[in-house]
Parts: sequence; C-alpha cells; structure tokens
Amino acid sequence: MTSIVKPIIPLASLPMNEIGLTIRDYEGAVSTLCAGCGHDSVTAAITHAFWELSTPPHTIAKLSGIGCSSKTPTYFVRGAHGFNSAHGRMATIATGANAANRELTYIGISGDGDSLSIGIGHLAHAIRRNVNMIYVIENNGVYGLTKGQFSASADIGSRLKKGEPNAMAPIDPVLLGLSMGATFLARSFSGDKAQLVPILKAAAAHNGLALIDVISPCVTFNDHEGSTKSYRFMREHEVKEIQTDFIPIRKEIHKSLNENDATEITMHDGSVVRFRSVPSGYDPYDRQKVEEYIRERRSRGEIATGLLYVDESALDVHELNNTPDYALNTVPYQKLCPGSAELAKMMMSFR
Amino acid sequence: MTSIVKPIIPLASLPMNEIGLTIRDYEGAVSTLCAGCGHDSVTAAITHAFWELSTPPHTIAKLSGIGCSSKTPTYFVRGAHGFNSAHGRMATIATGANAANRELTYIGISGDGDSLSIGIGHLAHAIRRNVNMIYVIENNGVYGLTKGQFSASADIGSRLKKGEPNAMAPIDPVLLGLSMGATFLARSFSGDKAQLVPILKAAAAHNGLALIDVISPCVTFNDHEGSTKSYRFMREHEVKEIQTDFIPIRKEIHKSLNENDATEITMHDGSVVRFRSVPSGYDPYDRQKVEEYIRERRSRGEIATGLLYVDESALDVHELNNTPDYALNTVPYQKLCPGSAELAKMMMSFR
Amino acid sequence: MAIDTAEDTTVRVNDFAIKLANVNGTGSASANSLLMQAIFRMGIPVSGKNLFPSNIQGLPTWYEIRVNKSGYTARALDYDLMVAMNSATYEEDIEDVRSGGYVLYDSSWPLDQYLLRPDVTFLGVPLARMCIENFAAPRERILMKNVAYAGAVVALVGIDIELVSDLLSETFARNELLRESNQNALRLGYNYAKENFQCPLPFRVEPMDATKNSILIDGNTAAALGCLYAGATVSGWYPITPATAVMDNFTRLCAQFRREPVENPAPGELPYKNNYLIIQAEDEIAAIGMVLGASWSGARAFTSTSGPGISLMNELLGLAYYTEIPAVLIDVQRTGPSTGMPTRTQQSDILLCAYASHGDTKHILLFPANPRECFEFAVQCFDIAERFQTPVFMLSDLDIGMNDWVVPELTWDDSYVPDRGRVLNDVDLAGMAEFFRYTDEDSEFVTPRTLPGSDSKGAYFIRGSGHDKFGIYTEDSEKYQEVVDRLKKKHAASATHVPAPVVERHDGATVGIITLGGCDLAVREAVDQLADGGVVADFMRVRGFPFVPEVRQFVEEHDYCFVVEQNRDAQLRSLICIETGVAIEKMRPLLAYGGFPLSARQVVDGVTSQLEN
Amino acid sequence: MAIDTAEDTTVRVNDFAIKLANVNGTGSASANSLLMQAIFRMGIPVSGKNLFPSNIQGLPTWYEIRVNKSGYTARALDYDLMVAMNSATYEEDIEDVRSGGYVLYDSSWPLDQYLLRPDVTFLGVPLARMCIENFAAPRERILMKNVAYAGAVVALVGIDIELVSDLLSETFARNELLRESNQNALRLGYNYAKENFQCPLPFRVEPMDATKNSILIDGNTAAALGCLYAGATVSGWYPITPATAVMDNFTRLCAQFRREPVENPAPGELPYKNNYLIIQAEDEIAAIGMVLGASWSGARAFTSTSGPGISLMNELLGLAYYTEIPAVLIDVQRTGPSTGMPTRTQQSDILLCAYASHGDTKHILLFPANPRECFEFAVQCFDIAERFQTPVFMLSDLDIGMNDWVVPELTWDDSYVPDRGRVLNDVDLAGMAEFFRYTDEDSEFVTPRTLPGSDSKGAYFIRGSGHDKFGIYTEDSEKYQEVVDRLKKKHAASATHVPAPVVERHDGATVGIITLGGCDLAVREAVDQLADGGVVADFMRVRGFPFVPEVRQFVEEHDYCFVVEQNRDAQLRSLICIETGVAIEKMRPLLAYGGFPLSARQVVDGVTSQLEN
Ligand SMILES: Cc1ncc(C[n+]2csc(CCOP(=O)(O)OP(=O)(O)O)c2C)c(N)n1
Ligand SMILES: Cc1ncc(C[n+]2csc(CCOP(=O)(O)OP(=O)(O)O)c2C)c(N)n1
Ligand code: SF4
Ligand code: SF4
Ligand SMILES: [Mg+2]
Ligand SMILES: [Mg+2]
Repeated sequence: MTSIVKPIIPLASLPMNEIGLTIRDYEGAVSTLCAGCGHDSVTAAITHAFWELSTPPHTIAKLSGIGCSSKTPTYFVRGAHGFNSAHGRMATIATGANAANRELTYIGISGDGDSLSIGIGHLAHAIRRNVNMIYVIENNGVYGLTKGQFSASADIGSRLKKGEPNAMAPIDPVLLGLSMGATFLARSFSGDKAQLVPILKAAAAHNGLALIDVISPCVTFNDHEGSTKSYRFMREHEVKEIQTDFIPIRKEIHKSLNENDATEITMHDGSVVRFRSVPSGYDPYDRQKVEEYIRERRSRGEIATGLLYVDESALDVHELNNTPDYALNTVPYQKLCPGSAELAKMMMSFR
Repeated sequence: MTSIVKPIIPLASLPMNEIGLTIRDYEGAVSTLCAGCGHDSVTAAITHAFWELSTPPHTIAKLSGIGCSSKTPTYFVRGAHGFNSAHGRMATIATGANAANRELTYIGISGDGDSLSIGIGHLAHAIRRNVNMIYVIENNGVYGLTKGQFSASADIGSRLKKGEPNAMAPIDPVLLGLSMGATFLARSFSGDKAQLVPILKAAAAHNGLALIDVISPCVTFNDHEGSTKSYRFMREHEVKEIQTDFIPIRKEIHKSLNENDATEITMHDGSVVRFRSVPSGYDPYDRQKVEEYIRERRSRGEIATGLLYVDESALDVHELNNTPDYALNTVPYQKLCPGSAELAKMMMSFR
Repeated sequence: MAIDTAEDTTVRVNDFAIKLANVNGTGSASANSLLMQAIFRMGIPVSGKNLFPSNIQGLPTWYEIRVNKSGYTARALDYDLMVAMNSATYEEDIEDVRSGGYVLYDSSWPLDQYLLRPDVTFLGVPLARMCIENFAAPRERILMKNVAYAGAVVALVGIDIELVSDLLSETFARNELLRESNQNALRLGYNYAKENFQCPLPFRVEPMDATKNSILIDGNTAAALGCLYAGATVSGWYPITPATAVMDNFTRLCAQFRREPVENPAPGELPYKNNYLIIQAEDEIAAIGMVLGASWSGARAFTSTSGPGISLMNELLGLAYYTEIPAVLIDVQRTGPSTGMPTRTQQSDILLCAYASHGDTKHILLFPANPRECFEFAVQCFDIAERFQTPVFMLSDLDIGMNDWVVPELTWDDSYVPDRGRVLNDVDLAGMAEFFRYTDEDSEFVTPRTLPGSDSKGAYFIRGSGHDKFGIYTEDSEKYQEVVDRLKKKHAASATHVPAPVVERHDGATVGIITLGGCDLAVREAVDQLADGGVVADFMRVRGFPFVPEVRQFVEEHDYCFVVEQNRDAQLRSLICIETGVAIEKMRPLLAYGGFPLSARQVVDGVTSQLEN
Repeated sequence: MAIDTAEDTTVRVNDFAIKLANVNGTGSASANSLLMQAIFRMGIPVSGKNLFPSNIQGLPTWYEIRVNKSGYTARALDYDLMVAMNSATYEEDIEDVRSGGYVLYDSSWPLDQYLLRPDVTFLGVPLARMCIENFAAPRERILMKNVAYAGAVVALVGIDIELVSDLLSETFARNELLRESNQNALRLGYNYAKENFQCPLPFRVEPMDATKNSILIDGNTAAALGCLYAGATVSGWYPITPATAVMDNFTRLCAQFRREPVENPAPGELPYKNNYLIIQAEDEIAAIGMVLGASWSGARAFTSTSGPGISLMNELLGLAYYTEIPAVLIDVQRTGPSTGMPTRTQQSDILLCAYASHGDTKHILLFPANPRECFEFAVQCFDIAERFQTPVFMLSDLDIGMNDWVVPELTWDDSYVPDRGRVLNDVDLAGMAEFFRYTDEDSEFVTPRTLPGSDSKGAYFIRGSGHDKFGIYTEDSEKYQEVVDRLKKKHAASATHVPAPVVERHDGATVGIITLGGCDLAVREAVDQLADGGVVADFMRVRGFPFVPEVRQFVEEHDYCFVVEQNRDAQLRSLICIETGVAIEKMRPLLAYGGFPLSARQVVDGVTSQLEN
C-alpha cells in the first residue's frame, strides 16, 4: 500500500522536453513518506533532472536497497524499470544488471544506513569497479524506516530520539570515495534543487560510478528528545509509549545554497547546519586538494557541497573488462555456443 | 594437521624478559605455510614484540579470519588464547570479546582478502568504534589459500598466476583508515623486523585500534605467468594442469628498510618494490599531511612505511560507552540482577 | 444521528470486539491502547492487536480490542463496533462489521450514501468539528480527535470514565497543559455519545476481578527484562522490525538498573559507569560475531533480530555450533519471504533456525506463547546456551513481541543461580594434568571450556575448521566424526532442558491438535468451541526443540493430529516428523499465514472442514 | 631389496588399487595423474582420487588409483600397492596396505625396522639418490623423483611405457629441456624396477577397449563447459575451495570461445572484445547479487560456491525466490559445518539449499553424479531457472568436482534451443492492453516477465516486500497469499523438469536402496556385491528436487529402503519424507560423512549389519 497510483491529470500547458515528454511523465506513484521528508525533495530533483536530460523513461533502471530512501524509486519515472532489493545490497544488483546491459542509465538510491553500514563493502567495491551508474545516498544521519537509530553518518554529539548522544565520528561517504579511488564525488542538500539538478545531470553524463551524498533531513526522527518542541518530551511513561505514534505534518525545507559563502539551514528540530558550496575556481580534478578542502571546511563546522571531485579519464567496469559496446544480453545464443564440432574437438584434450 | 607441535628444546642460554620468559615461550606450533612465505616473518616479529613487551602469554587473545595469514596465530604465543573464526569476520568477534573483557591484549591477524574484500565493512566499523586492539593485515595482494586470485590490494597491471592483468586500483588500508577516522595507522614490510617490531610494540601500547598494513609477499602465487622462472610457463596443457602442484622451496626475504631513503626489494618473482620509511621529523599527528605524504610517495611508485598516523587523544570503544575499567565478564551476577523486589515494583508500571 | 435499522439488542457483557481504523502517525495508537488499558484496569480479560503498516506516517492502520470474560482473547474476526476514522478505508472497514453491529465515524463530513449498510448502525460524532471548536493549535486538533473518539467509545461500551481520566492524568503527569486538553477531549467525546446515543450499547463492559495479578505487557519488553534478569551484559544488534524494541527496552532497563555509581567523578566524567555494553552493529553478521566474541569471553551475550537477520547470521551460526560457543538469539518473526511484510506476523523461521548454516547443524529452539513466557524463556535460553555451549533461539513473533498482552505478573525467584555451564577457572586448571577443549564429556556430552585470560594451561585455539577432540586441526575422518557425533548427541541431550510441552487431554478425544507459540490462545479457544460442537480434541503446545519423547507419543496416541501453525509450508510438522520419526501422514497441516494473529474461527473452520472430508 | 615374506601370487588383471602418499607442493600430483591417464589410454576403466590437505605446501597428500575392468571405480579401501613417498606418514601408510600387498618406498634412506610389516612386500627404489646422480638443479631433483617413481609403477603394474612417454612428450611439447628430463626420470624408475623386481606384479594392467568413447574429466571443468554451452554471459563469484575451478575453467573457456574479433583495433586496443563478463566479487553476497542483477536483465548468469558461500547468500536467495528472478548456483559441497574440512567431500548442503532463506521458501535442486551429468545438468539448470524464474542449484561436491572421472564423451545437440522462459518483448507488449508482473499464469503457474529496457508499458517495480499479483506493494493477507500460494504450486510443477530418478529394479528385491550424486558408483557396486551375497535390492538415484511421484512410489513398494548419503543428519531422507509424505520409518539412513569418497564396502557393511539386526 505504500505506492498509490497518482492520477495523471493531462495539463496541456506543461512544457515538453526534447523527446516530447512533460515533467509529469517523469513522475511516479504518490509518496508515502512523512510529510516534509527531505527524500521527497530529492525525488523531485531526480524527476526534474531526467526530464531535462530527455532520457527516455524505459531506458532508465532505478534500483534501491531498503529504507525510507529506498522506497523513493517508486515515486519517480513510472515508466522506468525498478528494483527494490534487500538492505545494503543495491550496489551488487546494479553491478550485475549493468554487466548484462550497459546500455541503460542506472540510478541507485540508498540511505546512509543502507550504504554506510550494512552495504559499505559493496559501495566501496562498486566504486573500485567504477560501475557506470548514479549512486545517490539520501543521507539523514538516522535509520528512518526502523524509527530513528543513529546511522554511521550521525554527527558526533547529536542526540537520537531515544537518548544517548552519539560519540563516534561520522563516516563521510565522500572521503570514503576518495580513499577507494572514486571517479565522481558530489554532495548537495535535498532542499537545493538548483544545485542538485545539475549535479544529477553531470552524474548521468559521467562514465563510471557517480556518488552523490545528499543531506536529506528526516523530519520525524530529528524531533530530538532535547528539543522542547517535541511532543514526546511531554510524556511521562516511557515504558508504555508507542513510539512515533504521532508525527506532526511538516513542510519540506527548500533553500538554495549561496554561491560563494556558507549557508545556514535550520532543520525541523531547530538545529542549524552550515553548508558551503565549492567556490568558483575550485579544481575538482586534484584529489589531494579536494580532500584538504573537505577536511578544512569540516574543521570549521561546514559541509562542503557541489561537484567535489571528478576523474573523467578512468575506465568503467566494461572498459576494464574489455566487453563490447553493445549489451551482453543481446548477443544471440548462436554466438555464445561453440557448437558440437568444437566440443568434439575439445574432447580430444580430455583423453 | 596444519598445526604440528614443535618440540620445546630448553636452551638455558636464551635471554629472559621481565617476566622471566624466553623467546621460546612466545612461539607456537610449527608453521605449515609455504617455505619462504612472508607471513612467517610477520609471525617472528610478533613473537619478538610480545617477548620484548613481557606480555604474559595468557593475557593475549589472538584472533583471525580465514586465509594463509589467518592460520598464523597458531604459530605464535602458544600460551595465548586463540580464535580462528570465519572469513572476513575477525573484527566482529574481536569487538565482542573486547566488549566482554577489556583487560586482555587483543591481536587480530588478517589477510588482504579477509580484510579488504569480504571483511571491509567490519574493518571500517571496528576502526570507527576504535576497538582497542592490534589489527595486522598480512598484505600479499593475492588470495593465498585459495590459490592466487587477485585481492583488492593487488597493484594495477600486475598479472596473477593464471592470466589477465588486474586493472583496478588497489585499496590501500591506510587511506581507508584515514577516511574512517582511524587513530593508529602504520605500514611495514614482513622482511624488516627492525621496523616491524617497534611498530607492533607501539600498536600494543595504543589505546584504540592500531592498524598495521604489512606487505608480506606470497612466494607461491607471485610466481607469475609472465615470469620465465615459472615452472608452469613451460607446460602445454592448461586444461589438465593440477594447479600449484609443484611449489619450489624459497627463502623468506629479510631486509631492513633504509632510514631516509627508498629501499628496493626484489620479490621472489623478480619484481621490485620500492619502500620508503617515513623521514625523520615526519609528523604522524597531522592527518592531512599524512595523506599527502602517502599519495605523493605512491605517485612516485613508492610505498610509504613506518608509523604513519597516530591520534592518542581519541576514546576507545569502552570510553565511548562509559563502561567501568574492569572486565564486564567479571561483574558478579548479584550486581547484574535487579532482584524480585525491583521486578515487583516494575510490575506496577504495567498495569 | 443514528440510523436505526438493524439494531441488535441482546445484551452481551464483557464479550465483544472493537476495531479501530486510523491513519498512522496521527496519534491514534495511544488513544486506542488507552481504551484497552482502561478495560484491563476494570479487571476484564482483554487484548489489543495493533495492525500497522511498514511506514512511518500517512497510511491505514488498525487496532483491535477484544474483551472476553472467559479469557478468550485471541484475535476476533467479528467486530461489534468499528471506529472508522480513516476515510480512505471506509469501504472495507464498514464491510468488516458484523451484521447488527455499529460504526462510529466522524460526522463532520457526511458519509457517502453507498457506504450505508442497512444491517449496521451508524453513530456519527462530529469529531473534527468539535476539536476545531475546542482547540486552537493545529497539532492539538489532530491529536485530540483521537482522545475524543476514545471518549465516545468509553461511553458507548460503558467503560469507567474516571478510570480513563486517571490514566490520562498519569500519562501527562508532567505536563499540565496537555493533561488539560486530553481531559477535555475525553469529556467532549464522552458527553457527545451520552447525549446522542443510547449508552451503553447492548455489548458492554462491567467490572470483573480477573486481572488483579496480571499485567499488560508486550513480548519484546518482557524478553528484554528476561535478558536483564539473566545477567546479560553484552549485546550486538542491528535494527529491524519487529525486533528493535527488544534492544530499545534492554538499553533502557540497563540504563536504569545497571549503572555503577562512581565515587568522586573527575570533572566532566559521568557519575556512574555502565555495567553493560550494547553495540549497534554495522549489520547482522557483525551483531552475531560480537555475541560470539563476548560469549567466548564468558559474558552472557545476545542479539535480537528477525528473519532477514537470521539469514545473514547463517554462516556464523555454524561456526558457533561447531566451535561450541554459547549464543542467545531472539528471533521476532515477521512475514517472509525476503523483506516480506515487516509489520505482519508469521512463524516461518522454524526450519531455518533449527538447521541454520551449511553442513550438518542443529540448534536449540524455544517457542514462547506470550510475553510472560518471553520473560521466562529468555532466562532459560542463557542457561541452556551456556550449559550446552551452543546457540539457542527464542522464536517470538510480531504478535507476541509488539502487542500488549494480559499475562500474570512476572515474578522472580531470588534464589536463581545462573547455569554458566562447564567453565574451568585457574584453580580447576591447576589441579589438572592437562586441558583439551573437547575431552572429558559429561553425561550430556558437554565438555568443559576455559575463558580467554585463563592460565596458559587452559589456552587453546578455537577453530571452525575440522578439529579433533583435543581441538587440534584435523582432516582425519574418524577424528572429525568423533566430534560431530558428540555434537549430535549433545543436541539430543538438551531436549529435557527446553520447556516441556503443555498437554491437555480430554476424555473421549480421538484427534489431537498440536500447536506452538502465539497460536496458543486461539487454539485453546478452538478446542473449547469444537468440544461444544461435539468434536473432542487433545491439545499439545510444543515449547522447545529438540523434542522430548512425549511429542512423538502424543502423535501416536491419536488417529491423527492437526498441526496448527502460522506458515505456508507446515514447518513445525516437518520438524516433528524429521526429528521424532513419527509418520508424517498422521499430522495434518492447519496453516494460517496471512500475517495476522490467529483467531479461533480459523482453527475451528479448518478442523471441521477436514473432518467433513 | 624386496623382503619376500608374504607375497600374494594370484594374478589379477585390471582389478587392483594403488595408493600414493606424498607431500603437497612437491609436484607429485602431476606424476600420479600421469599414471591414471596412461591406464585410461590403455582402455581400462580407472579412477583417481586426490585426497589433499587444505594447505599449499608441505603437508601429507594422497592419491588413489583404482583399476577395474567391470567399471567399479568407486573408491577402493584395499590397496594392493602403496607408493610411500612421505616419511612423515610412513606408519599409517604402510598400515593401509592390504595383507599380501606391496610398498614402494625411497630406499635412499633405510626404513625403520618397526615399519616392516611381515605380511607386506617392500620394494625399495633409491629415488633421491638416482635423481641426485642424474639431475643437477635442486628443483629438478625434487620434481623428477615423482616421475621416477611413476616409472617404477609403470613397470610394476605393466603399464605401456611408450604410452606414458608419449603423454610426457605431449605435456612438455613446448619445452625440450623439461621433456628430456622427464623422459629420463621415467626410464630411470622404470629400468630400476625392471632390473630389481619381478615385473609385473601379480596384479597388473592389460589393454582393454572399455574407454574408447570416454574422456577423463573433472566435474568443475564439465560444469564450466555446461555454462559455456548454455550461453551464460555474466557471473559473479568469490573464490572458495572446491568451487574455484568452475570459474577458473569458465574464464578460460570464455577467453577461448567468446572473443569477438575487432575489425580495425585502435592503437593500444585489443583486437577482440569479450562476449562475457566475469566478476570476482567482494564476497558471496555480492556474487549472488550480481547474478540476480544480470538475470533480471535477461542474461544467463550464474555463480559457483561451496557451503559457506550458500550460507552467506541465504538472504538474497529469498529475494530471488519471492521476486521470481532466475539464478543458477553451482554448489560444490565440502565437509561442514563452518569452515569444516575444505578439501574433503560431503553432501551436507541439501536441506540448506532446498529451503534457503527465512520465511517459506523452496528451491529447485539438481544432483549430478559425475562430470558428465555436471555438464548436462548445468545446461538444464539455466533452462529450468529461466522457465520457472527462480534460483536453481546444482549440488556437486568435491569428489565430483575436483577429481578426474572416466565418463562417456560429452556431446552436444546443435538443435538445442535455450528455454528462456516467458519473457515479453516490445512487440508482445504492443499487443497487450496492459502488463502486470504476476498475472497471466500458465499451466505451470509461471507468469511472464519483461526485461529492463523494454517499453514503458512493461515497466514494473520488483520488490522483495509483500506484493500482490500486479506487483504492487501490499500488506493484505489475501493478496499476499495469492502470490505465495502460486509460488508453492510453481515449485511443485517443476518436478517433471528436473532430471528423472534413475531406477533399476531386480527380480525378487524386497529392499530398496536410494541414493544421490557421487554415491552412484559405490552404491551400484554395492548392489551387485549384495546380490552376490544373496541380498537383492532395487536401486534408485534421485537426480532432482522437487520429487516426481515415482520417488514416493519407490519407497512404498519396498518393505523399507536404505538411503545412502554423505552427511551426518540424513538430509536426503528428511527431504523425501517432508516433501513426499512417505513414512520416514520406511527409510533407513546409511550415512558416510568422514569426508572421503564413498566406497562400496561402506554400503555393503552398512546394509548387512542392519539386515542382521
Ligand atoms: C537484513 C536487514 N536488516 C535490517 C533491516 C531493517 N531495516 C530496514 S530499513 C533500515 C535502515 C534504513 O536506514 P537508511 O538506509 O538510512 O534509510 P532511511 O530510512 O533513513 O532513508 C533497516 C535497518 C532489513 N530490512 N534488512
Ligand atoms: C565465506 C567464505 N568464502 C570463501 C572462503 C575461501 N577462502 C579461504 S581463504 C580466502 C582468501 C584468503 O586471502 P587473504 O585473506 O588475502 O589471505 P592469504 O591466504 O593471502 O594470506 C578465501 C576466499 C571462505 N573460507 N569462506
Ligand atoms: S521517517 Fe524520516 S526518513 Fe522516513 S519518511 Fe519519515 S521523515 Fe523521511
Ligand atoms: S600460498 Fe602464499 S600466502 Fe599462502 S602460505 Fe604459501 S606463500 Fe604464504
Ligand atoms: Mg537514513
Ligand atoms: Mg592475501
């Protein structure tokens, strides 16, 4: 029931892209996420990016793991082929699908739990193989679908809904990517469509794995205990409480990040996050500088955003394996089977 | 049968350490690895380090995964407690053991296959949790025990015994460690006991996870196809060949790395590896510089060795979790059980 | 504005069912459990089943309350009253009421004509309107609607309003404002019903004395309490519905009862230390790995998970079995296969858990039927795991784990001494000539172990690879077999340590009914109903695996038995057959695997239809 | 220097067994298989079993050659000749020779007195000395010792020396130096034996004509060939003994047969492209994930692994089952549990594979008995997997997979057309009003699928969560059950597609013997031996799961059956009972699980001892 068919209301006035489709053609089922969830904004950006790119919907393969974030592929490009797999395993399935058919545009949607805990090994190795795909982490610092545990990207000292502060350093997927030899690394904020859409388009154009870390706030589980705005705060009996029984209706946060300065964004729970777009003149080709830049910003309490690193020269998984430029799943069986005569010949070597 | 009991020949003349034990007391069963295997040199260094440290054998817990490297804990400190677990899972078991008993010295031995492929997620998260242990990767670039496939640390362009060159960039555990917030990172060469022993001792003293990447050549599967020294090269019928039927007896490579200059070491297959020890005055506390240094050396075809990074200020898993300084497994049951009266009291809240 | 057409006027006291249809995330669950709690406090046997979606906000969710003076509180399928608060599901919800029943709805908006079943009475309460008139904040308007309909239900079924009012005051003791609004909303609904409907309806509650020594508790909380009382100190876990609350509760309980005060804390230091360490692992493989590491080291350690987690633990479970390391796993089962329906219940991990891992492996399973057994069995799991040095599974499920059940109060015997199994300490070692890990087996085929940190005489090298009884690596057939043969015998020997089956025999019974776990209540009710209909059946609920001989005997004593379980493939029946050697044809599967708690009707219908054939 | 004490002088032609004891990594395996190959080329049925350690160099390893004119080539346990080349195992090796048998040893060093069994003839050949005298390089001296003892064996059992010499020349065609030394070493050993012993010994070979249309091949190579011929293009795998060679061979074969020439390669570009992609994954979870991704996309994809790998794949196998994605898994079984004995054989993943994953799941299994069946069944696996859109396992084992077997030549029918199952292309879609993934089931309960890249009309969203027949997410009991019920029926329908059991009935049989896989040869030999001893037994070898009705009938037709299998827990017997409903007591387990290939003696002894009781 989490996917509800959205009525398609023909709006003649909507603009068409190069292949004659409107933005509506790139939408999917109605979202069943919490009102105000950052993931819905990412969905909107993806919808937009594919529409702008005029990618024929049926040439898109959208994959995901398990989590609130991983539900979202149902909510964009209904005409695309989708695979909602198992928790943490999206990268492996995308790798296999891409191996069989390199001609599609692959987009994987994952969460920080999905990609940085259970699936971190697969992410690391998909990066290393340079599987040609867009890999989006909808990063909210928590496990949304299982109701608010910290993820490995939770910030030091943040307090989760139910108590103890998190004291371990967060895993930054961009730094992980750098250490694994990634060829495209970007970061953005769910609410900044102006930044996110071009990044998604660049990612689609990139030959190899394009990792996009999108900070995407969870409105429900950032309703921290410490916050006096919390409904929960006011209740006495923790034991019997039915967690997350009431979830107030929130609005998605939309905000464009400034070009050359830090942008402060207030989250639903009142906390403030400082984003910084890479400055003009920033060189995304120098791996060492990139790392330095990210760490330096981090040390100032800022999150660097933008297209952070790119290496267009690297080979993707198919080039590394010298496969043909057509899809392997289209090779006719006659070509694949050596036939009886070859077998008979081969039998000689087994005598 | 891979562990053969070594006859203990009392040698009165052997020097004793602070607790009156000789180096013999820190040995284990006779190695069943291939003659000349680098892992045996690492075993010798570990034996030496613990002897020098005068660590009482029974206070050592040695753990491993599966692989040639993972067999080695049987070969050192026979009086220590050992756990040869499953492929890639050593870090998880060490974490649990350490949680239950923080008072022992934990040493985990792993291979590059064990730690950088199947176990990479556990390694990353053990680093993040800063589990107080020595974590040794006996890194040979191949899967030794399963007969010579490339591991994720195999160098670009190297050729494995059976054919295709490896075209993916190697995973460097030190760079991975930096991206995960590691607190102790070192690298050495199996043949350089002079460098390795002090690193092991420093690792034992470190409060947190001390990762040591030891380049440890596999003498059997570096017998590359390309090499004219290869017995295999001379045979015609690949199909029927019994792989690795004949393994020539080799000697371990021993060589101290130079202090301030690169050291070239010729491997058994004739290839040359350039090691470089960190220069005097090198600052292992500056994370950014460390990264720069490693990458710069790498770009010159050199492998930086030595104690590369250390952060003594970070909290280990117990400090992060505010546990007492005694072992949890020693807390008497009476302290752990709230008793019937408390239960009766609690029952009131369930009415 | 009741539409009086088919009102059923037979008065039924303490015997009815209410279903409440809501949208999740709107705060209804608290209101619903308030009703159930109030009925419980009136001394009446009651149950509440929360049927919720795998989603955080905005989707349909239901709550079912069954009141039954005789204690038949399994899920009812006949609803006397439907509280229809979700317009998106009006149609199916109204369909669901029994003929002659009632529908309570929000009459702020009119009901579509086509929804108006003639055989049902519609009770409209203008909830939204009332809340808009009485509350200012939008958030409050949404929330108070729930309390208001609860108030109406209180009036309609005759719940003691003061009791409900007290409950609200307890809940909001710390917040006067909220306390006030809640009380107001309660009265709003209550008064509206009193004024507009004939209260109480023909089905109603009247105080009883049946729950005095009982509590309302869910299985996950009870299991966590069991782990606390068993003395567990380490756990590794990974979040998963419906098991997460086991660890949430364990964490909360540890924070409450396991803090060791620090005399003079340094500045910045906390004034206590935690005598426990709970690690949220990176995945389930790591979770079980941590449990094995800690158990190896002699701590009582456990994990809680659900089907997908057990699948991932499969490899390391074989390691634990073969190396003989204790481990406690609480599997709160949900509907499979794969991700399946994470918020629906099932008993479909039975075979997986019994034989988890490749190669020849067998594990010990305990099957609790309710939260009280979750508490007791959790403690037993640790005793058995340490005694037999092997993984032990408690197979709970979503229905037991996440719903509140009325069970007798949990009690604790302070003379309990944990069975830590055969562990040698340094004194023991000193008295021995030599130590080998897998020698010196006792009558139950258990051999003593040492813990890391023991004197070097007790040092050995655990390995999941072939080993002989000395713990030494081997590739020799006989030496290998000697060890795995003992493991098989050890497993069999544990049969008398798992909770014994509950058997109830009835004179004249020819047929038997076998069941397990949370099916208990529904099957018992069915047995009674069948008896009323002239079919006398004996009853057996298995509570542990391996099976004691009684299980086989029970089957053999009957012409045939029905095996009632909540999975598609008759997994319990398979296990009984394989492991007791009884003829499988003597056991007829009676399966309900739609994901909802079992109801007696399903059992009665199943039995009757097969008897007719 | 033979010690003539108890020489057995009965001449036995083409009916004996040799065991060769070596140290691994010394080059002995090539010499040993040279002997076996030569006997094969003489037209005589022969087998070679390599019993090697889980280690690379320096540990004991054995090789057994059985020669049998009647084709009884299961493992023999009576050795006529022991080639004792490993002083570390002299004692047990010499113990192993049958009374009246022979021991060949290196007499460069004297044998300890206590080793000299009086009932055995010792044949000393100064191998090391000869090699030191004849070869200069240390490496050669070690290697040539092997060829030299092979030469002695050639003389001792009467193998055609020219044939062996030809084999060596073929092997070292490219290297004259090595060819020369090998030839010299062969003659050295041969001549020494001829000169010093009475050659041939009473047991010996004589040319036959029984292997003309046969080949010598191992199961892993054959399975790889099957995957090649089936048209597999993608594989994801992770190295593990004893499955690694499947992928090694597949890789090699693809490089040979699957390269598409490039017309005018750019400078630096290779002159061909690979019509395949084999990915060494980071672990087995990734390996099966890749297979599922590729199969979803319509490629024929497979993985090969062993027990620990299947355990790790457990979760995703449930996803594949529930979402109906084809997948082929080759499980080359080894001795469990856990890491177990990686270089020993067993059939102990049967239950795991049949029911892999949590929740209710059932998979399709094929059980090859030899390399030829590995080839044929591998192809069938793909047909069945794609037809039934579900994972299919081929359960090979170490004995089949890694040993060379004499089997009839593999042949290929060029008219073979792969069964790609029900896949809709854009033309099909154009003709349809609408497409839903799990509707329109055929008589075998299979529904058509589309591939990613198809027209948007065929686009759908695969999910491992609860779904209805339209593929839409559901938490509704009926809709959920409709799908899983069809899955159960679909699984049952595949029974007639898996290879049928092989049944051999004998007049007057009262007892049946059921077996599977590599037990085939030993059980057939045992059936014949039992018949000689007056016990007439019918024979059935099951070759696939789910079972056809014939399996149940076979059991029912006999008073009882023995189920011979290589695991501790009688897993096949359990599966037959659960799935056919036959009484389990009618099946008596006959189990051999020490890790070595089965021998007829074990079966005969097992049956006889039970018959006596
Ligand atoms: C093997 C397995 N373990 C656990 C779960 C339970 N689970 C579902 S979603 C999720 C985490 C989701 O977190 P994240 O990926 O960050 O996504 P979000 O909901 O925050 O978008 C977990 C642990 C599962 N589905 N499968
Ligand atoms: C789950 C699982 N998969 C595969 C294997 C087979 N295996 C044993 S060792 C090994 C790799 C060893 O490589 P590495 O860790 O680098 O150790 P080395 O032998 O090179 O020292 C593999 C894949 C296994 N034991 N378990
Ligand atoms: S719980 Fe958080 S992540 Fe999930 S849908 Fe709601 S707001 Fe989004
Ligand atoms: S195979 Fe390589 S890694 Fe393994 S023991 Fe031999 S030399 Fe060492
Ligand atoms: Mg998240
Ligand atoms: Mg290695």
